[in-house]
Amino acid sequence: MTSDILKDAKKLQTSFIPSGNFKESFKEKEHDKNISIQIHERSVEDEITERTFQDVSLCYQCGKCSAGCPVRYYMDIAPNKVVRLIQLGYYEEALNSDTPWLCAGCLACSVRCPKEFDLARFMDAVREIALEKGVEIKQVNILKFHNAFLDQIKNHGRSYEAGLVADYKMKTLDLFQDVDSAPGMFLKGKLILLPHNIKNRKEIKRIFKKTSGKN
Amino acid sequence: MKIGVFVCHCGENISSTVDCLRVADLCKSYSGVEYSVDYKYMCSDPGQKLIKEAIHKYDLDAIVVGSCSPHMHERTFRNAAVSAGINPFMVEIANLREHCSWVHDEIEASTRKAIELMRMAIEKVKRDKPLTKINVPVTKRVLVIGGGIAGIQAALDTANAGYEVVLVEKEPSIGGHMSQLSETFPTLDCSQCILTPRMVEVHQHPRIKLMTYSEVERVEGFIGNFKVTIRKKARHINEENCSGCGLCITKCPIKKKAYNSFEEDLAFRPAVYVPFPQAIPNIPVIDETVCTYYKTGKCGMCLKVCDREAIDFGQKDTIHVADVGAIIVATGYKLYNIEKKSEDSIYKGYGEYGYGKYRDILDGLQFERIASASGPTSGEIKRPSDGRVPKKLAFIQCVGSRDDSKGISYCSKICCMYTAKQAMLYRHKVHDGEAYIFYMDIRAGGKMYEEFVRRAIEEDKVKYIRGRVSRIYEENGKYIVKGEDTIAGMPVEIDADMVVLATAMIPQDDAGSLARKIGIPYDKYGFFNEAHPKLRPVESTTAGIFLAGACQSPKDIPESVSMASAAASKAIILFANDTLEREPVVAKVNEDICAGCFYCMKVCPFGAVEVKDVKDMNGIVYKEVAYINQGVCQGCGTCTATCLSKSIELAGFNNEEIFAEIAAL
Amino acid sequence: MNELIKHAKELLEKGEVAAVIGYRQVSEKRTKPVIITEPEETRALVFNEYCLNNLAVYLTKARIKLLGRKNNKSFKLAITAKPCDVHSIVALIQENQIDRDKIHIISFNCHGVVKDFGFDFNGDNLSSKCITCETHKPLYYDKLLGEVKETPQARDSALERIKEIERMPHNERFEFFRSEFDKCIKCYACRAVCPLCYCQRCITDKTIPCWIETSSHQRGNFAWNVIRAFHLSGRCTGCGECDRVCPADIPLSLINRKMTIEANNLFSFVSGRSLETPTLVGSFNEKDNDELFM
Amino acid sequence: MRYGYFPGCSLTSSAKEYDISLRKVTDKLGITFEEINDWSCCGATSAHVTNHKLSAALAMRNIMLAGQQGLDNIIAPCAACYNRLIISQNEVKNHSGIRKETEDLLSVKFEKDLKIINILELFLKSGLNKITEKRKRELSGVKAACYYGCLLVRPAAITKFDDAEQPESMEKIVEATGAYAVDWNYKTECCGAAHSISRRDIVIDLSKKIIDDAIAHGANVLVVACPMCHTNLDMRQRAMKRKYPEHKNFPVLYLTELIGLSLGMDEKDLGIDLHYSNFKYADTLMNNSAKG
Amino acid sequence: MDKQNWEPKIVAFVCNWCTYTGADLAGTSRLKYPANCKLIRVMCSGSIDPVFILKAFERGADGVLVSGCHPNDCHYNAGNFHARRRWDFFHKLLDFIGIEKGRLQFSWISASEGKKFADVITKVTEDIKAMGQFTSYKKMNSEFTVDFPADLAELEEPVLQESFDKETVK
Repeated sequence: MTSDILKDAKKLQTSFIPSGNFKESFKEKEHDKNISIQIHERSVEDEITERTFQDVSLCYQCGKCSAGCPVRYYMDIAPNKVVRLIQLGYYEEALNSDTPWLCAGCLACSVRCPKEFDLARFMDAVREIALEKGVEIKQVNILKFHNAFLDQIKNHGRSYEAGLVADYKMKTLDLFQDVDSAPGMFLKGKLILLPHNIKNRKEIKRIFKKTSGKN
Repeated sequence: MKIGVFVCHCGENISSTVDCLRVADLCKSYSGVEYSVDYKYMCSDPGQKLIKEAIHKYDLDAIVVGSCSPHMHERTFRNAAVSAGINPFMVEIANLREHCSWVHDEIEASTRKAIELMRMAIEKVKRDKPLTKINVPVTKRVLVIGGGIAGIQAALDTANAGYEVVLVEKEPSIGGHMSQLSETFPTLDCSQCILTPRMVEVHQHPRIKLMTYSEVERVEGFIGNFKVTIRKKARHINEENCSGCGLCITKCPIKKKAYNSFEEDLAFRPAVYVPFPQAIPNIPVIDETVCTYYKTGKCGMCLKVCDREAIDFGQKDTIHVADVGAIIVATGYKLYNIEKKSEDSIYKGYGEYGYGKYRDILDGLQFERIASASGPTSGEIKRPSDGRVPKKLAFIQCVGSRDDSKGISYCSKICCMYTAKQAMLYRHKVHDGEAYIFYMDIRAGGKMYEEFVRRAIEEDKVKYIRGRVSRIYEENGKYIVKGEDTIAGMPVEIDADMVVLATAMIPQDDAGSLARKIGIPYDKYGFFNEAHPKLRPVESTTAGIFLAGACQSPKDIPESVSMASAAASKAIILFANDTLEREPVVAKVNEDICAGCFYCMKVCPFGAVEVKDVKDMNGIVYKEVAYINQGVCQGCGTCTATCLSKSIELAGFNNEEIFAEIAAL
Repeated sequence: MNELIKHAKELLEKGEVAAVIGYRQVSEKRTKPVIITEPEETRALVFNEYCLNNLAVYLTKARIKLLGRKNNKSFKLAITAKPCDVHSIVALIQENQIDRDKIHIISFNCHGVVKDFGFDFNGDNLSSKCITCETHKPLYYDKLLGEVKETPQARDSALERIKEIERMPHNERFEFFRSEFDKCIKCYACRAVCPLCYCQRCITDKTIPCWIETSSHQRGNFAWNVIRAFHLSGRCTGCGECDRVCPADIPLSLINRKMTIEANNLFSFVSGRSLETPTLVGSFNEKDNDELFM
Repeated sequence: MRYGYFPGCSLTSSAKEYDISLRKVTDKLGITFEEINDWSCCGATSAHVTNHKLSAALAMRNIMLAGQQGLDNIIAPCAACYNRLIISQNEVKNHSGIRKETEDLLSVKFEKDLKIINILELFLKSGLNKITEKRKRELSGVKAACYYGCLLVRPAAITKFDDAEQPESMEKIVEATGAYAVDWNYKTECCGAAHSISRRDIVIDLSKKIIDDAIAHGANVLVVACPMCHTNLDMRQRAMKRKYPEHKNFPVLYLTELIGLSLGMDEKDLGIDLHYSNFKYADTLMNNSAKG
Repeated sequence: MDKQNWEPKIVAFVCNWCTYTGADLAGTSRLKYPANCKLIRVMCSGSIDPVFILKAFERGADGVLVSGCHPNDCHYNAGNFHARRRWDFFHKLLDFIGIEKGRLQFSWISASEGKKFADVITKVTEDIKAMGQFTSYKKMNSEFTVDFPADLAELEEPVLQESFDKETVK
């Protein structure tokens, strides 16, 4: 992906200079390729600004976030590059990246950023937008885990780990992972087999329902 | 009153959106206007001639010029008026260019606005009163605050022009940060070698009075007539007796109780010390806080060994007063400390780089001392922790600088250069060593600067990595520097033996309090403000106080020196006359109606308001009123608005004139 | 009251003061200010719930000041002051109008005064400043007299009125004040009675240039009342004398009260409460409210 | 002082021993809690990474419940819950848009901020001398590496509790128990957190580095204050061994368990036997201490 | 008065060193902003008296802007701090009396903020346009024999001239 940008460097120059508006030219590009992502009137950049209360242009690409990121080695694009892609209007590439999904939300980047840009929050927004726009998520297990987790909360009000693990395994069909810990859990009496339901599950359901709508 | 109106086209700058002819014609119909004309270029010689001739021909008392901003040509037109025999303050400018033709598109709207602007100026000029410039005497002596390279240069230049100089330095020796440096970029010549002759020159100059270990306590007065109070701190050494033999220093038994601040805390110093061997003056100081004599009353070793009876334990601070006509402030900078000081400090420190926890993580000045031939390691690059020669060195730029979250948004300007220099010095001294520099951008604007950086890369093989470092931690005696090469898009980890942080340049801790003492404004960081960012860069906004060096913003040596010479020449220009002409825009109290509440005294930023007793026939004081010292008043007019009984008027902008302008709307 | 008379008499007899500014009873529910220079005249002095006038106003008058100077020597003046009047005295000292050393403050433990002469002293007729009063004991004095008594409870109707006005939309508020100010007959009683309006020549008397139109039309009235209130903002100690004397019943102290509240909100300052705190006008804090500015 | 208690889901199941030891220890120190009635999940990582509105609403529901219960503070022993609650409350406070939406969703008005307290703050507040006074067991041989994880001290601007880079509060508590706190580098490095199940490979790598650094700095036990960290550091050691055969079992204790031990409590009572690594704490650690 | 063609009349009191120079910069940068606002130059924002504002309203202004140097940037060190305190008060007073906040606005514009100057003038003009004429104040003016023109467009210039001679400036 990174090399794509480098490859596109020439294109970037030619498209940038004459039109004077990079986003405009990107729109045309999108149109030609006729791909799945719809560019709405509000650009992804605006959406992110709206959700995170911070302007993407704050970032001056020093790379301190990537330098301190604990999961940097597993990412396809450095976190600072994701910001860069958004800054330049390469939304598709940014939304398709693994990086936001691998972000563990440890906030190391956010607390060290010299421009006080909350990158963790930015990654949250990128994920939200990717989901809303129906981008295909490559880190499918991570997404499935989150969905399984949220399903538990939705149904019971609290997470219920036996159900979570079972649900996750159903979702991923990865039946043999964790074989070494789950039995231990049972033995130690830690994995409770019945869900603990809270009383006001109605409210939780309502919260889920109300917040699931697209922005 | 006969008023002349002159409307300038400014080529087409005004006339393209303002119908100048219509403006001039209309102005003719206003009462008091005797003559009104438009012309292509009023500021040109023919234009000025037109004005002068009109003044003579129509016997005008006042003129209004509709032209560019008064900040541009007010002086030109006033001079023209003077040469035609009109008081210069009977001239008003209507700003038809910057405030009208350039900012509006529509001809009708901008013409109407131009008419209104002209009308306001005409109404104002009708109420203008002739004013004469104020003359104040000038004391031809300058005070230089700070004895670094900027202060030294300013002092020498002024003294060589024939004027007396008082140079005040708070440390025991002059020389400043430059004396701490090893070599200087981009020529790599030895810093002390070029500085020391200057220091000696200052010391021996008959017109320079050097006051080291002294601080400015108070500044009163105004341009040409400042009265400065200086506190000379007790050295506990009689300066006249001391020959600078240094016997007391060598015999002092307290060797390791105080860090040597000249060596940036990399070494110790005795209780009696000179900061460095070439110190000027070469007179030691006894540090009361560590000296045994001040703790127990015993020891007195120095007293015993000094055969010139120069040791004076009972010495007290002394207060000196100097009358000066100008002040040059050259207090310099300090380095950002990565240790967090307090919760409410704007400087948040760098916890991720280990808060001065690790001894081999140095700041720029510490590395200068290590690289310096006169430094604690005699110029050999060694780790402070174990004395080993570091084989891998990481330099990190922009530590503190360009970092909003740590308190500083600006670029410290010199770090790119000195980091390149330090990496180069390291490579010269440790041939098998590797040097890595983490940078964000290289800012090498300056003569031979870019070439210098390229030399570091191409000849000395310094590796530049673009990216900010996120963390540094120790592992098996190495310092793991976690960074990201943002160009390659790859994470980088370097196990360095030593790390040098190019920490930001920030103002001295007491910059704010000094600024308040001498009455000059400073920015949110504490750098002193210049009067105009482009056209008056070495003057403070307070008349007669000039700025030199890094106290105004981060600067390298050549810039500091040129700024110092510029400040000195500003002072010399001031001294070229025996008296000083001042704009007569000053406030004046109507003593008859002043109620004596002295709110004016409370609000005056310059302390220009004095108490004046009003006496009756028997000579008995029956009321106290405010009196404004014309020499001190700078003409801000804050008193006029504060005054409840409206007993104060600001000449040139009096209330009647402003009401007239409002009424002309 | 014997104590007051005794003390005042003593002061005059010993020559410590040149005059005593005090109250004398004129009818059952009415007092008047009196200036006493002879010891025997002190028997007229009283202090009770009908001592409405804020006598601090006399301290700045030239005629009174002259009393303090006899044979080229200066003497103290004694003044009987309610604790709230002491606030005015403090403000005057801070504004350099009087010298603390030149006055002798005789003050009292106060439990309130009536809103106007002729009323019975009870909660309903309590002067509005007494309802919220926090200084029943004076902050500064040279002699403290009187016993401590409970202040009657009453509703803070002035504050309710302010709140009520604040709830109105702007145009209604404007209309309300315009019509109130319209009643003004420019008698300047408010100015005459205000201890802090000590200027020899008021801003409204300055006619070259004309700051405030003096004729009694709507626009001039509006300007006068706004500027009067502004000049007292942050200085008014809340004695409420202006309100009491206004023949047109313009709610002057309502505006003053509002500005006092704002001064407290914005700068945590109440005028006349301390000799040490710098005055609000004439000082500033770098951290003052900056919200107003774009 | 009345403390509200928000255990969080983990403490009811996989981190039972944290709950058990916390209750035991606070009981002994005379701190009492009031559990929030009908609390629900804070939303954890899964909510905020996929839907911020949901995340805010789930967290604020618990804060709302605590408020309705008349509490003015909440103790959240789980670092992740603590982080979610404090960040959500801050966000709702500062951004009127989110505030409005969340208020409408929960049909409530947020008027007063609740103080969200983490486990470290709780012990620091209630007085370390209490722990020192009631110490029964000699722990001088315990060399603890205090592991804060990422969510306890970040972001410092909101938590306003300890330094985000060089925190020292847990060390103070550990030293109050008589144990020795080592200085090490990975205090605030991430363990992989929510990827525990979905990206086990990452978690194993990261956790391994943390344990290694602790060992390298002479620690003989890791002390944590977060159930997620504990799961990753403790439960994943078996998988770690498979990937890095040289790995040896390393003890990981909850802070409350360490305090419990110093107060003389039994390992079993504290639920230490529920750990996976099957480490004989008392034998190793205490014996060390006895030897001096 | 023709409502359609009504243009607000706005006065700005600006300090010589920052805002006036900032306005000059807006000019040299050729930034565009509405022509409704006329500047009155004073030396410092600290020297602007509240009476000036009332005078402007009395002269038919629909809005007033007061602008000076940023805090700590004052050419005279502290004039703007005193001004800030004064305006905090005066603005509260006017608000209480019933003059909306938008009628009297305040800003700090430095000499380098030409863009900000243009933006502020545009914003103030738009605010005042949205609020409409300051009829409540102007009504008070109507008591006078000489009805001072509220709108320039209404008048032929000579009439304006005449009115000036009658209504001598006090």
